[in-house]
Amino acid sequence: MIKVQTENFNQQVEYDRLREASNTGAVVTFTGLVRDINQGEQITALTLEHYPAMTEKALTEIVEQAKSRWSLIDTTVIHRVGELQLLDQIVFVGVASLHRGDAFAACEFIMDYLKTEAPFWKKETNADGKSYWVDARETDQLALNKWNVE
Amino acid sequence: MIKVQTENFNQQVEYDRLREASNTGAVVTFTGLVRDINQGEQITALTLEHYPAMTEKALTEIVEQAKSRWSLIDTTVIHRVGELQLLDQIVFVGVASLHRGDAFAACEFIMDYLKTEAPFWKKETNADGKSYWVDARETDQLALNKWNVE
Amino acid sequence: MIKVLFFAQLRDQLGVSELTLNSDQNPNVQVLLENLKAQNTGWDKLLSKGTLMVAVNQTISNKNATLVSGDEVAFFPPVTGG
Amino acid sequence: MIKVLFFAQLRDQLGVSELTLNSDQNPNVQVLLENLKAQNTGWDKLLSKGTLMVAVNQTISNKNATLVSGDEVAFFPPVTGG
Repeated sequence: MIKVQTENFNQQVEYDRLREASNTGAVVTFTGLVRDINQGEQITALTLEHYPAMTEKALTEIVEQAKSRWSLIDTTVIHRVGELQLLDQIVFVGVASLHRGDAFAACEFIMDYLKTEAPFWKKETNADGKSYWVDARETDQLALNKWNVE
Repeated sequence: MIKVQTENFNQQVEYDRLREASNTGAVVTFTGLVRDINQGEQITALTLEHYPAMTEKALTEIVEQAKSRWSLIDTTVIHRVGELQLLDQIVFVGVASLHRGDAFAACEFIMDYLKTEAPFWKKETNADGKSYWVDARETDQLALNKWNVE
Repeated sequence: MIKVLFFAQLRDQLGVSELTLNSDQNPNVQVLLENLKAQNTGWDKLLSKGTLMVAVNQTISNKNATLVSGDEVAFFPPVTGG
Repeated sequence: MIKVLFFAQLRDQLGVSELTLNSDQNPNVQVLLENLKAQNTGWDKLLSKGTLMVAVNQTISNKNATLVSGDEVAFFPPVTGG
């Protein structure tokens, strides 16, 4: 399941959906949250812009890549857009599999790709009320190296 | 937090505890479940035996190792013992961190170590009512190799 | 016609979110970029960044991608979601 | 005195879950194992498996570990939790 939405999401609901299949032995979830401090700035709010026609398509392609690499029973990706507050949930990636190795790898792979290929952009507001676009982190680009893709 | 218990646990409660800190940017959770089929057998029930004096000590040591390797804000390990049914939750590992890389690595590391060093043993009952101890999987031993320890 | 979109700080800096170009004069992404730089004062630097990303018809692409009428080309800075 | 514990299928196969040994005659895990095998018919094969795990005072250890009175030594098959 892939969703791009302004609404919040519920960890229990998403987890329960992922553990439904009777052959599921492992569920790995990742949740990204709005931190109070980012790149040295005290944050008060966050706005997520996206490229609406492309986001679901990009996420679908990333999930398909994960499915072709690992044996997965179910996957969920939810990414929020719009105005978010401190400590709000931003993104959820959940993977169900027979074995934990596949679930861990696929969940991290999806996040690493999402971070570099899915068209979302963060704009932060700091404690002084100043808004600015968040810089891409070089480490996000480097994180891709472990998956051996061009 | 480390707990060894017969009672079930709640994903939302554990997740909410892990996301409390205002500098938490990433939460990764792993949950292990009783599958319907294991090693070719149709399972109807599972009993988890443990070495009571050692289990919490072993889990604490594994978590300390993870904390010494990665920058972690909070960790939770819950392992159930006793009689479990099909689709029941067996184990929960949750890690909160500033960044996702640390959270993913630490969560998988804890599971890989738990699988080979924490004194729990599974006894399965199959569809014919026969009970037998589960064999250790060689792949669990191999999974340790990626962490470069002796 | 080719629809061109800009997102995030790139859109803010260019001051434009969307424009339409003739497909005959823009056979690929590289030429389209050169045309945009030539026709708009101040765009050269913004559209020459090595980190500039491009998507053709909502799929990550590159400057060699050929274009035909009806295509949608989007330019944006490195993504920062997740 | 040294307390010796057995778990899971090993305990089922030996038919004993716990016993107490003299610390003077069991200065380390290796000697303790040899004594157990010598003193109990049928234990040799079960306690000679390469996969046998040992914990001394609730910490994973090995056959070279020295023992003193009051120590708790546990033998068990490969763990299968998680």
